[in-house]
Amino acid sequence: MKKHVIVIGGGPAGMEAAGQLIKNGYDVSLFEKDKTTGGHLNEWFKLFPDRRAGSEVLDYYKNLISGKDLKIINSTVVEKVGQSGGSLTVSTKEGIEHTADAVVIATGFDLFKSTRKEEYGYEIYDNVISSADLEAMFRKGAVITSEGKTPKNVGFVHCVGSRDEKVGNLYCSKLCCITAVKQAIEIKEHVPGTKVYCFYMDMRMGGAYYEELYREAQEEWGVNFIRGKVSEVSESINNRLIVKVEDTLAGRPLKMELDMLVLMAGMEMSEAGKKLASLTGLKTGDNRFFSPADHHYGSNRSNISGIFYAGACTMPMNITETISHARAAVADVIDYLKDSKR
Amino acid sequence: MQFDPFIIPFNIGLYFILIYAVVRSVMWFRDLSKQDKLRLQRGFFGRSFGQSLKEIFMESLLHRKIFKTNFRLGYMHMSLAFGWFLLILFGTLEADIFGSSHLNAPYKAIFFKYFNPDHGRAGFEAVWSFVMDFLLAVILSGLIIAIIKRLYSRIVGMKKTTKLRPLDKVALTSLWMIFPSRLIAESFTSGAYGTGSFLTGSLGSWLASFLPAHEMAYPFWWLYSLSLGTFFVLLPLTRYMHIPTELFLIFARNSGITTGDKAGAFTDIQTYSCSSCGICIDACQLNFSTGITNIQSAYLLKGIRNNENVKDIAFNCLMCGRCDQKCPVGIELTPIRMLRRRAGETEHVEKSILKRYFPDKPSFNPVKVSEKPSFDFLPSSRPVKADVVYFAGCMTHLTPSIRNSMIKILDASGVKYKFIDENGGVCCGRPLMLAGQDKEARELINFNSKLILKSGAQTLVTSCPICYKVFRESYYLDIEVLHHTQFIKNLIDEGSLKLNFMRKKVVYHTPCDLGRGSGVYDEPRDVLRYVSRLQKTDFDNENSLCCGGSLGNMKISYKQKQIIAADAAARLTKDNPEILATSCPLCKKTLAAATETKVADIAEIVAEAIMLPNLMKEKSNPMLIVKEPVTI
Amino acid sequence: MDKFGFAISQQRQIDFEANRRDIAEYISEKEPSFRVCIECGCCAATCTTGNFTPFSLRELLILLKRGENDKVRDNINKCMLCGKCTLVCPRGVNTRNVISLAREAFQDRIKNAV
Amino acid sequence: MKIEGKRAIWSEYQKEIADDKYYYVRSCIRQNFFPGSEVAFLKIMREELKKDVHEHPCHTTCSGIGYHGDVVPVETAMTVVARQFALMTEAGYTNYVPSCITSFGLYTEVLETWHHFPDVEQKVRQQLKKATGREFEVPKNLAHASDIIFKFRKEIAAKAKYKLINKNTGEPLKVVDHIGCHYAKMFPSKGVGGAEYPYVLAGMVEEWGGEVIDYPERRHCCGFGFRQYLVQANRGFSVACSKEKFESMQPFKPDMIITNCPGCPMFLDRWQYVINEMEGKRYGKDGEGIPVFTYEEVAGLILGYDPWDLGLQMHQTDCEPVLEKMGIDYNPDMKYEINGTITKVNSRVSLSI
Repeated sequence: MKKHVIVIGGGPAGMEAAGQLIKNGYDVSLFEKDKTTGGHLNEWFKLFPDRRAGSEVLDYYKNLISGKDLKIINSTVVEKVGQSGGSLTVSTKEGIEHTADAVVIATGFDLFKSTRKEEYGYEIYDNVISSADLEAMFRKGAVITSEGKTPKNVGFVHCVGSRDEKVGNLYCSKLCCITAVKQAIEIKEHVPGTKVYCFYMDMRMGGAYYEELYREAQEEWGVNFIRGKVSEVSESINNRLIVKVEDTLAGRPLKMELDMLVLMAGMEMSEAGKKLASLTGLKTGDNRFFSPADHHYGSNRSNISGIFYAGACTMPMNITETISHARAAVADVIDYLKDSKR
Repeated sequence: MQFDPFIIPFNIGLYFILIYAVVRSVMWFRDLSKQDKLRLQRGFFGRSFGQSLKEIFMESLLHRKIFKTNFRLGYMHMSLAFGWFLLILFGTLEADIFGSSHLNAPYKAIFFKYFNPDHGRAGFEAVWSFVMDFLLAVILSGLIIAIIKRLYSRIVGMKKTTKLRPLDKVALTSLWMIFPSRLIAESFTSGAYGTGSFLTGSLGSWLASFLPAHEMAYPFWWLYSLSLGTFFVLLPLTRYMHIPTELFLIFARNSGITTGDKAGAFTDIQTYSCSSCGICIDACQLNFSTGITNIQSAYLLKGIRNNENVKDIAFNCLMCGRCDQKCPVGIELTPIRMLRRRAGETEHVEKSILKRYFPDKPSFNPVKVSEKPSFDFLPSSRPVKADVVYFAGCMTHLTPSIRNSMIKILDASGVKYKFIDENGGVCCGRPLMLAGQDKEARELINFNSKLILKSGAQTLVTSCPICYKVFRESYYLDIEVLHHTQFIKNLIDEGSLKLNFMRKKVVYHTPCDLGRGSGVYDEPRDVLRYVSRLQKTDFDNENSLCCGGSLGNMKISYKQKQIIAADAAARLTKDNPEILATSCPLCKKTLAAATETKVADIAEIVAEAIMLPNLMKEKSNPMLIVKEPVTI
Repeated sequence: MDKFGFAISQQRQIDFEANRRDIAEYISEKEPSFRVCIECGCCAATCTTGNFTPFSLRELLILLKRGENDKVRDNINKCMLCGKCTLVCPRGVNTRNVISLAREAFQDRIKNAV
Repeated sequence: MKIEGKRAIWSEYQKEIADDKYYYVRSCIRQNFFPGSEVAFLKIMREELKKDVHEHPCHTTCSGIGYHGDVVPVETAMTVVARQFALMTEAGYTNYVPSCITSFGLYTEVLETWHHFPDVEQKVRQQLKKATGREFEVPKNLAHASDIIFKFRKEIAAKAKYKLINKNTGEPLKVVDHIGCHYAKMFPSKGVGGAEYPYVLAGMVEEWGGEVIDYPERRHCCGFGFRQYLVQANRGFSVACSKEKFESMQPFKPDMIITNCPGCPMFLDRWQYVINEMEGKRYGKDGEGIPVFTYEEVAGLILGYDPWDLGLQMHQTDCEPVLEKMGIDYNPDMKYEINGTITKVNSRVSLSI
């Protein structure tokens, strides 16, 4: 009889893990809390650093699982994974239990709620938006202010909810810098005359072709980068946003008026993941993400045997890393199911 | 008396251009400085007169130098210039020998056939006609090449920097019309009378076979005269002004007049002497390495003549001096460009016709940002005493191995020296001069001069050709200035530096400012020959390449510099030497980044070759060294 | 002004809106490499002038971009144009041309003012 | 601007405020700058709201001004604070209500410190015992006096004779609310509405008919800043702070400023005069100043108290424009009445500040 693996979460990590497990001949069920699979990828218009359409990666997943016998259970929240005998029991919020030989947790991340950085006035000032809101604008094909006008000056605040003790996140979300660079270029593509300013603490361009994209943004698109984190945002009498920042490299405070301010929200452990962790007894780190058994050679294993992690539920990851991580999780699952004597 | 109204346009043109040439020459002469006037007078009536005549014959007529670089181009220029010259000469003789009288007015020679249609039927006359036809054929062949060249450059899409103005078009058309109209006019006349040699005779009898030759000839004689007249009148407005100007230039240059660092009549003469032959474009690395084809000297001079704003052209140049070497007219292109840089932005003014015949002296007012001194923050220098002072230069500080090698060499040779910019010195001033900022450069020159003079040194050694050039040309130092290659050469000759022979295959890249810029070609090669197996390259001495790193070019991007460097390095290392040697820190840094071959300064090679006994007394050993006080 | 024994302090803040940034735009258009500066400070570290006086090309370029032109105009002439900065710049900024263009722009503005 | 966004944040910063039996401590400087305000507070609490408010004659400075002025060390400050608590304990009260924002900030800081470092509290207890023989309980509830008025803003509105509404146009008065820095910037959770969008004064203004202005420099300090104004050479910086605020609020054409701190009304009021003297600039409509009030004065005005009883004649920037707009019935001739005689005072006398 085929062994049964349950994958929790239908984002890129979960889809990848499920697809690869099916390929390897397992009976796989995928639980997704939303109505459809795809996770955050559904919301992203284009991906960095090559600005390919996010839908291309979604198409890849469609192909990966099409025609395969993958059971996808949508709109279902998994709350707990219990151990009974040699197998695992996955309980949904509705209290239905499913048995599995192994479980892959791919609950991903939640975008930092920008309202928590009160000083930026997200959901208070009309033209303070989040990076996700901007992606929605790109998808619609219209970058406009709340007054329906074309923005002439747009700012990006890096590290919103990352590297910030005040919101309890000491870690770097790793992807916001490159996302800001990508979005800055896209703004220039959508509204060519716009001036774009990125307020950064550090430009963390660690991935392949990230630095090149950063340079392209400067050289070809004329995006301005100002080192300093925005301290406060307010609204002028003309409904323009006034940002205050220190230009740390000029050593002077700087005041600027903008038509639109984009907050580069960081990544946090998902709420669903947090609940799953506490009810299941899975270890989490100081950063609240799932804590893998070993950061170097056990990044897919949990503290409970038979439960594995895939993707951004363990740390902020880009799509490439997520896919690699999910495949590595599958390797661990195969290894585990081969060794178990059942 | 042989006369016909059609000769009037020719006569007007001829006498106009002759008078104009005289007037313009007088004006140029008047604008020369006192010394230059004296030089020219001595030169004109002195020994250099013969030299000038020879040069006029060799260059202005035969175009020997163009022949050397480009045979086809040389033939084109020679056929037009020398061919026309001979045609006039033989025509005059023809009129003199076979005409009705002797010492004829010029038009009788030019229109000889019209007035003597029966001439040339047989015997000596026929031979003479053959010669005349032959010369005409030569000129026409040159003309065909010129037309093909012009059309071809359009076909391959070479951009012209300026559009032809209406008068230029008229002048060019009239020039192109001269010889074809003469051919047809002579042919019709020959056809009507059954005379003419292989060209005009054959063409004439063929034309006469179906056209009324006698009636057709007359309008073409008019056309011939009109073309000549128009061309002569418009000549001062076009680049063909180079024909008379070049004669003046040759006399002036042979009298010892140079461009120097001030604009004046001589610069003006040189500007008008350019024939836009394009050899400078072929020589330019910006052209053949990076495909930049609108900034070369021909365009600069053209822009100056047309009173355009040439600032961007002036600053987009490596200042390597390759074009100076190749210019067949011998125009001092790089010094003229330097003068232009100092002038900064100039506004384009469309001049009136009169002003174009008699242009104002070009103004070269230097750019001033402020009246305040720029470098008053420099500390007052403290004197150090030494026989020899070593000035590494800014660039050498970025290539510490050259600096260390020099210290090793100086220590090994036992010379009593002081390293005056050991802790970072003040720039020599040449980069500012290259940027056209002479006044500011002068402040730095004064600062460094004081420092050097206070040392009481007899010899100044520098590792940087950029510094070397400016030390020699613009510092008023009454001491020996040596580039380190010259200094090392002296040490070897004196026997104070004992070197091992290294069996390495080396090629040498001559830095622009050391070679073409300062004329130092032999010493570096001698040193290299002494320590290694020096190989030849296609780019030795005057033909050396620029490394691409030049401080002279303010405009090209880093990528373009890299391309030039890679191209130069590839050409130099074609025969796979073990070391690509040079004698400039900037060349070394630029070339090293552009090739897999090891790049080394001569100082580094020499330092490595120092024999052990010399090293025993090495004082740079940190254990033995006695710290000297900071010198600056 | 110091009626009460003190004067009202002046703003230190860069007022981006109020500043004229046309000089930076002029330079950026003529020398696009001006835009790719990442303010690493390599130029200032190697600077021949910086060896003698507090002169930082990095700082001046930032001030230009922010439209704080006065300090740039007062200091830009201290550059000796020796080119060391151009050689060490990791981003290939044509620093010498940037400086020359800045001087030129100030020159033009002075001319226009007269 | 989306007000729902602000309301969402306000709802997150709720604070417990006791509803009776207050131990009220006065502010050192308010008693001098705006003596009518504290009197008005007591009157409103006792007479209008019928609350038990106790004042202790032995209350001294909390030493916050010295602490923030870098002349009193923290342990000394804590011991002085402990003594105030001892007086409260002895009087049988547990709800501590300081009139001063800096006191409120200091008390909050001290209580937080003791909460996290109990050994420090023990040490302070010993020191107090040794020095004065007193013992104390920490307050059960610590609320600033403006929190109390905020709590009863609806009750006050119910009794109001006037509203913050321009009688002539029927439009709400535009009010700038300025919160003292020490109210919530140090401990956002201890202030009504938090530090970014404080609601304590905005709530009163809304309830009493006015309209709150959100202007860019609302977060900026008034310029009091202890170190700044205490040293004459630094006062230019102090004025510059106020000036920055005025420049920023001016385009919104505010009718008045409401404050809850001792220093803020003082400096926002007096520096308007100084700026006018030094630079000839005024920020209100028609070349007038922008009147500055304490929240007690505003509460007193809407309850119909006589402006001169509230001490509005002590303001350097004239308050009359606001009185006129609100349609308050007052006698301008009585402005400088002292003990029944009217004294002419030239309000433009150049003071040595």
